[in-house]
Amino acid sequence: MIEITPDRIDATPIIESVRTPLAGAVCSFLGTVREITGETRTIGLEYEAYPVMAAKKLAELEAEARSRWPILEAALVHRVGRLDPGEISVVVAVSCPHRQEAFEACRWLIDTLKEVVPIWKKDVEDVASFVDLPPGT
Amino acid sequence: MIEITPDRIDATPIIESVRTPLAGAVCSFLGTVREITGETRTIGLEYEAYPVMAAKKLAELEAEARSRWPILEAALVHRVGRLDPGEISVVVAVSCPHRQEAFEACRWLIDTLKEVVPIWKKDVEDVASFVDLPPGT
Amino acid sequence: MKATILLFASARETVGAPSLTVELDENSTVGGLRSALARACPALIPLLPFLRIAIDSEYARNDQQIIPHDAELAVIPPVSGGSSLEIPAPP
Amino acid sequence: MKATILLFASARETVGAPSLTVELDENSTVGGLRSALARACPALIPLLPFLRIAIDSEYARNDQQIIPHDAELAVIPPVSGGSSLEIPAPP
Repeated sequence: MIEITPDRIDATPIIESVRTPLAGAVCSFLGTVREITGETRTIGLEYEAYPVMAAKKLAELEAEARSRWPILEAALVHRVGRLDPGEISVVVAVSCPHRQEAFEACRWLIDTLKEVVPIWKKDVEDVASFVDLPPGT
Repeated sequence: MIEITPDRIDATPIIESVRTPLAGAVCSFLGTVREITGETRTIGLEYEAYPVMAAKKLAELEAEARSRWPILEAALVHRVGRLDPGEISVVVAVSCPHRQEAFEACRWLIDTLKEVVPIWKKDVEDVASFVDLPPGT
Repeated sequence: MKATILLFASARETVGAPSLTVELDENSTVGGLRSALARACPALIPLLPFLRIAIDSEYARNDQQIIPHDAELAVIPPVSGGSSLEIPAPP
Repeated sequence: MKATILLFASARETVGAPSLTVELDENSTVGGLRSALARACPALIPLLPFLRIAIDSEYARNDQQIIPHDAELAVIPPVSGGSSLEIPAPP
């Protein structure tokens, strides 16, 4: 399953989609929007994709991972658009016969995804202080 | 969340339980009963635990992992009893600020769990050929 | 020939538009495209060392590669490896 | 003193019971417990090199450790690292 979607991601069906009785191991990674990073509070992130190329690169990543590890099923789903803190931006799920392979493949997929798939993120600016001025100011 | 349970495991609430807006990364591992291993078909696995010690070791593992990585939430759930092919025997889920930490902690937890937690598994023997003899034989 | 280059993220914000049309020589290389981008929008110049060029959804492998006719061209800023759109300081 | 040792997995199957009661000297060590297990059930002897002893849910650290009174003792066969209950062949 490869998908770039503006809709809220539910991890459950994605992880379920890679389960199979041939696998002994399912490794999954969820990237989520961190609300606090050091001293900074994030009010949201805006993800932008080059959709055609991003879908092509995700498919290439899956093919490359399948050539390196005995992957039974794989899923790569990335959200785009405006995300609130705590929401899921990306899910990678992989099933393999054994756990070492599943961890390595999942880790390689998310690491490589973050390097080569043309999807960018940006903090949503806090404009509340401008918008919420009391009437008359 | 630490649990040793005879009930069917649903991964969704376990993974959800480790999500927090303070985390940017959730890594999870599901161990499932493989139906086919090489030439062998498994009809089921029987998991046996030394429950008191297993619960104590799982709690120690969580504490040790928290001392090594900046874990926000962790869950370790292991099933016992008779499992059918495809069913989940174990779930480890970890949330951390960043993905490298989440992968390392999750991997260490499942690897160490498999070494030190007193839970054993055993193939269920295929006795159908004895039980299902036609009447009169 | 005229070529339209798609712009994303920091490159789009710097130019202030989702694409840029430039004049390219026949048999222009990726290097020629980079020069054309710099001429068309000098504000891109400091970003150029960090921008990759994609030809038909494939990263251009080097500056010698010739741009095919009718290819979809795009400027690819550093992707979101973990931090946001910031362009790293030159080494 | 009399001591009851919980048995699990391959140890339980070998003995044919979930526990075994043996006679131990006062101040017996883990090594003494292993000898007592061997005497009580000779079928355990080939497994002994692969069995760990737990005292109150903690792996006994070495053969010098003295068994406390009223401790919960257990025999821990190799746990399910990935294969099943098989005892590995001696090295």
